[in-house]
Amino acid sequence: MIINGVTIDATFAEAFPMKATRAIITAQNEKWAMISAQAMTGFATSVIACGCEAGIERVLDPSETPDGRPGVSIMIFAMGGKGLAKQLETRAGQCVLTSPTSALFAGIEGGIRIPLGKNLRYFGDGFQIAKVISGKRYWRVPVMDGEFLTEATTGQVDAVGGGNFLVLAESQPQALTACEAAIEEMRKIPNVIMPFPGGIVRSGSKVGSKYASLGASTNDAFCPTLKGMTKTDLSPEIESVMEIVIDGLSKEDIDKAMRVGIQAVCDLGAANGIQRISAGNYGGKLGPFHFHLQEIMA
Amino acid sequence: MSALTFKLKQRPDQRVDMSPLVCHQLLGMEPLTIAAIELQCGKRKVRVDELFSLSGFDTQKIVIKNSFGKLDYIGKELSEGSITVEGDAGAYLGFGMKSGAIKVHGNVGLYAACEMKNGYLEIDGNAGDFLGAAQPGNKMGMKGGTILVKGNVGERAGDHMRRGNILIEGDAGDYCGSRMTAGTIAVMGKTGRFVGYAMRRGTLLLWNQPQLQASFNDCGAHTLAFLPILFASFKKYDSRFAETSAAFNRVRRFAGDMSELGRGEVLVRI
Amino acid sequence: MTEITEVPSPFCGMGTDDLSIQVDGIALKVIKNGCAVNTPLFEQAVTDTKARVDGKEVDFDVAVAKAAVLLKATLQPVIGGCATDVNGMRALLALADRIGAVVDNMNFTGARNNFLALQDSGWMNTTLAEVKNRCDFLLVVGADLEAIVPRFFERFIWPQEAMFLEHPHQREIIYLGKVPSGDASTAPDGRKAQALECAVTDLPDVVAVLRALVKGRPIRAESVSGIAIADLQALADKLKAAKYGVVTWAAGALNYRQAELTVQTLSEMIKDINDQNARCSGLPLAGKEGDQTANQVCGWTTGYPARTRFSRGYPEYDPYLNDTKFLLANDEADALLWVQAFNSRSVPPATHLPTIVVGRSGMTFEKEPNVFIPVGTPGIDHAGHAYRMDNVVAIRLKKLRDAGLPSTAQVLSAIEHAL
Amino acid sequence: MLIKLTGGCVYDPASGVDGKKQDIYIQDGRIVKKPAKDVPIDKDYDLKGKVVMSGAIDMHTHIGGGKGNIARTLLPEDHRQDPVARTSITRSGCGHAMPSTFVTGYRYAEMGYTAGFEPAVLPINARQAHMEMADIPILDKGGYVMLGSDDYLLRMLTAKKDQKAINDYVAWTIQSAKAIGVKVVNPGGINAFKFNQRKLDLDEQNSHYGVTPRDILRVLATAVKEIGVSHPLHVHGCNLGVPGNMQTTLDTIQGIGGLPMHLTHIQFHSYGTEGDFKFSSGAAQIAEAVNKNKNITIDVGQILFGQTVTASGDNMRQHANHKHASPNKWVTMDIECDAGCGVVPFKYKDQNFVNALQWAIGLETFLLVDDPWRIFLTTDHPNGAPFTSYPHLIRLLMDRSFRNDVLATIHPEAQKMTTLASITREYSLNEIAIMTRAGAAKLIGLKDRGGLSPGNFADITVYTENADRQRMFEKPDYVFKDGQLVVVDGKVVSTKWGTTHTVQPAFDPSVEKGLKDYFDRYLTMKLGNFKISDDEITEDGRSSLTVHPLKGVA
Repeated sequence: MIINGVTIDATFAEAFPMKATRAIITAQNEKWAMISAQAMTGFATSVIACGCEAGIERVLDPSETPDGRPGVSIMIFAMGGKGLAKQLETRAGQCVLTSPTSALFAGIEGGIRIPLGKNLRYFGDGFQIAKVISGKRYWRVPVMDGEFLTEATTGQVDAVGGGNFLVLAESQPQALTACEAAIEEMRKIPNVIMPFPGGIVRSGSKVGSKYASLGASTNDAFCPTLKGMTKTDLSPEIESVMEIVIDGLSKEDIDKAMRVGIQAVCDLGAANGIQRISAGNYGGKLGPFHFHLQEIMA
Repeated sequence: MSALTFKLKQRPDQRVDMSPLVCHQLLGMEPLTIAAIELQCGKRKVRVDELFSLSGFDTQKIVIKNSFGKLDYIGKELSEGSITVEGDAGAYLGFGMKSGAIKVHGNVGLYAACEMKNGYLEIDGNAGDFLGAAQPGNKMGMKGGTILVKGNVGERAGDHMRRGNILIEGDAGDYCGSRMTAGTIAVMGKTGRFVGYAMRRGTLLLWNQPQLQASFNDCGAHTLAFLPILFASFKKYDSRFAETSAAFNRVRRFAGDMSELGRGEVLVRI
Repeated sequence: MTEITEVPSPFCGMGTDDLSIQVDGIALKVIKNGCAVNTPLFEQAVTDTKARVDGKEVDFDVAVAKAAVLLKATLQPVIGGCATDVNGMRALLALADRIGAVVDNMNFTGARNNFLALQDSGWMNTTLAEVKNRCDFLLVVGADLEAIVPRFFERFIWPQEAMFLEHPHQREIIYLGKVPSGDASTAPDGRKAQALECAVTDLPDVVAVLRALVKGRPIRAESVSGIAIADLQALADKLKAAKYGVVTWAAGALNYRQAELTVQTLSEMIKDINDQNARCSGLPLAGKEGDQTANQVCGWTTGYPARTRFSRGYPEYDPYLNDTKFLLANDEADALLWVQAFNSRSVPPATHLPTIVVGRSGMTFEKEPNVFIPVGTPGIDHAGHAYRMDNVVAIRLKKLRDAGLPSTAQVLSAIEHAL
Repeated sequence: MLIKLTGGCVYDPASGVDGKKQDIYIQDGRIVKKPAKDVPIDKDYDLKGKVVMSGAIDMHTHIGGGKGNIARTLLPEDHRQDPVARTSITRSGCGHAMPSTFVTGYRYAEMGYTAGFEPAVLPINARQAHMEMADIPILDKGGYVMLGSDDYLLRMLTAKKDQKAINDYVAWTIQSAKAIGVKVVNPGGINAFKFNQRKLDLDEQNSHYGVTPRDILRVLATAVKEIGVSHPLHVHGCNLGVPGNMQTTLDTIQGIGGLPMHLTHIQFHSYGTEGDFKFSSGAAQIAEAVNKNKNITIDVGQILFGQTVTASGDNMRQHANHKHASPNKWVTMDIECDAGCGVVPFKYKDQNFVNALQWAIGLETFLLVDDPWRIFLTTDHPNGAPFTSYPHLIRLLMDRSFRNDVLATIHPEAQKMTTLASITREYSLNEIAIMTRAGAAKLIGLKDRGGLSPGNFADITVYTENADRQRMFEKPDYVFKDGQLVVVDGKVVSTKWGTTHTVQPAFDPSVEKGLKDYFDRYLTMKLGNFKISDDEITEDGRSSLTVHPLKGVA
């Protein structure tokens, strides 16, 4: 398949079941909601070393937030519920409870309820106050700038992690420009996050390494400088490859995000140095979710 | 199906225990069976049809017409359906109600919503003492649900309250929120003396500055983030509490009762 | 003429039993250890011994039969007063059970202040002999004690000897709320009781602050109801420093609404002190004229104190709806039986309902009841039992004379049998 | 009227009859010998297939006195759960944890009980105890008067008065209070609490008097024996409920030096400190000591799961226990330089480790003590459970598989800490009859009660044999009290008043000299008004006095 001169590989991205949750951070203004959200979702690019994958889903209008203030919706993904709950609690405690004027709310109704502020309340040293409003329990924790308001729990749901596509371009600036365009469009899609810095990752990996202690290492087949040294997957004109990884609440959400992302890349087309779109997989053996690029773009 | 309607024929002198006439007890009952139910009235047991004329069939929608202040225990342990009271209700209205809705067009007596667990109770008129309280000897009053009173309430509203909301559009008598353990009582009108007496936890949300006792300490003026959420939850009621202009988030906070746990709060609108 | 010694009094509530009484026919004269409360009630003359129906003297059986008729066809009879001895209460409760009556002690609205506090959180209490021998610090809350129990101080606070106080006359007394009306609380060495005065109706506020201070919680105010916080702090410190502190109040003297919460705050404060490794006890003084007796007997017979109805065939306690005054004002009652064997001035509340009075000889009525059966007074006209105001000790009342008056129990049992 | 009970299977351990088919004749309230052939039988009950025992006797049940009425007043919510309506023959009231007096009588009778003994009669509160008990229909009653924390006795000990003086005081107190035995509760501890001592071990001195519990136990046990009271000193020991109190109990047994002593509600005094929770069963050691020391009798004070209220004279321990109050309300009192009381509602939960193990400890005790004549079936009503749970308790004792089924449902850690599952013993009907009838009558010294031989009062219970012992014992076919049929099919059909059982040990009248002086100086009542007169018990026709013989006294 070729779109606007860009070859869509007949391959697929392979993704895994994950557990996900969403939280809403509000603050006096968008700036402080965003600062808190960024901190909470920082250092959360890959479950391999961060314990979770997290990202900002979108900015929320005051009319969309529980307390009528500007807010940011964040999502966290992890391989299991236990790890997810731990990450959520640790990050909320360190990055939201601490952040001026912030408040923290559930982003998912239903699901399995996992602690959001339920245990953070103990920071209140007995001065904390519970409030049940419309069936939801909130905790009011006294802090130095006033009160930290947090919902007691949020929902945990089954989700999908590891959707991805690769952008193969003739130059590094062209690859980056294309990926940026993709991310801009993908951020408009609900229920997904792109957990890497700025949503773009340049260090795609393969399973295994020559070093026994490492489980993954650089994806040499897509490293342009190794074209002559390894079993490369790159044609000679490709000088730079970047990847966008997507975690979403469902396969359909990731489908949508991939489609708008790839489309944005293709809109730049061959004229802007974009050669190919490919994807990472493990031969279909490891993950039950397969995103066939050509089907998505059909 | 039309609402099952009990129209009081004449007012007995003695109080009537209405607890058998509640939706879940009448479910599936034929009108003739209902008519033959005996109600305790003073020493007597009186057949329903001796006191009331009956019409309608829908046992999940009960209307009591010509009601007056000696009909006690209306809606006792109501667990589904709705009851509308046209007129006044006696003591222990909605005693231990678990779900559903009760609406009273008139005034209600002592201990309305006593030990209420959930559901919605709306009173157009005034409520007597011990609204949402616990029976003598019991330690736990209202545990959930919402009470809306458009008129005034008597003394000790929310005594031993544990959870839920009591919304009062009018005034509250003395000792409003006494011995509260948690929950919220909001009073748009005036409050009497000894607000929150011996309260352990819980919130009294007041539109007007009360005469506070010395065992409550001023914690200053604050903007509290939970208030907009609380007010948003009132939007669904047919009440002045639902009006956008009613909402505020700026309050002066008083903590007490220091004689007790001291973790309760009186929030006064500023 | 005979003299009877060691006579216990059913009137003062204190169980004073050192009176000497001279009996001359049916005339009594207190010749030793009388007081303003007891003496007139012992010495009151017997003025009528005949029962009356509609104001006309009739035979006892006629009056009983008439009473039975009035009670039988009722929809909600009320038995009020309930001022009698143990046997009187036994008969009263048997009758009430039979006719489905509401039973209400006339002073229950005051006593309720204690009962509701007890039923909610309990208390740590003591009794008069412990006060006499152990109490080194007495706090009197909201009561002018000597007006209620004239000989309280003489008998329990300033005796010559106390088992565990080397110098009983050095006990310290503080009044909170009320100021003593006389000198009974003044120590033999002339030391006056300290008084922290406020309006009695302000006591809820004051005792709440006192409890907060006992618990070491912050109080920001500088005074409460005219009492300096510093004075209350000193009081809190004294309560905690006492070897055997006693806090006393009289439920009936806290005559404002919801005073149970004041009693509860005091009682919880006493528990707080005991949890801080000090000893302190409450001494909740309740009523007289059989109030405690009514509540005790009703307690073991029904499980509830004496504001309980039997209309459904089993006892149901309701401290508000079973109030005689409420039942009369609300037209819920349709007959009133008033039982008052101690005090001829304690007449039934005004009512248009059929009224039967089983009362102490000498009662005069603004409106003659349908039936009046004069009865003897327990402890004068017949033996019996009555409870002291500290609620633990039952005293054995003596028969001092024979004026031909039946006991309350005899009358009420006769009515029950006539039904 | 001559009544014949024909063909029932009789269990009468007092006469050594263990399940023998036997006819019983009743006349004028008593059991009589088989009459001559020509005497007409007025009423004949065919009891084929039925089990016949004498009326059961609860030798330790809190049915009278101030603490009971405090418990009642404290718990309106409990009464509301169990209202009891009047009938044409019975009075209304309330049931469950601390039933009203009338209901107490009915419910005991409906389980086949015909007597109950109040074990904690404060001398100053004895009048109330008798008045309450006088309002308990059907049952006979009696009381053990409480001594040991009264200042008068402690003053005597400090003043080194001789045993004779103490004997006179004890005998005088028994007579003044119209009692049939003497109890001591936390010996000296109630008194020590008034001096702000929060615990008192067996050999710990009262801070004011310098007297130890061991001293008090010894002089009182000696007094009870020497004045000839049948019932040995009834002891509620030190450290009730305290983990490790097993050792205190063993020391108490040793320390009494062979004198007769009854250790009451021993379950609450049989705790070790082993295991993760530092709480373990001492039942085996206690049972071994009881088996070895023939001077010792015990009752168990079994706990059973559910809501109840604990009412005790031991205000020192009750104050310490108040943090377990459920619901959270409680009362303690210091009383008249005489004693005290503490009332704490309790909810025993099978999923609470301590409660579950307490349950197992009680049952272990029942099953490990060999001699049924020296152990008695009690729940220490209402402290361990209301008396209405006796049929359930009997089933636990008689039915191992049922017992093990219940055991399997309790807190798992408690299951690990008890040997109950391995104990195979099942009580026989004869042993139940000993524990609840013959043994109790023998212990208390009741003549003419607790047995079915001619001459005895006709207190008789008839059950239908049923493998489900709970059902069998909760609903007797017939109960006769003093020959009157009072219960049919587990329901009261007629009522009467029982008698008050007492003893009247002799004392030197000069004992009143010191007492009068003490009363006048320190107490709030005159000595003359303190003593309960016979007519106080009998005057209104509700009760009568039955005086039982003294031991070793003609």
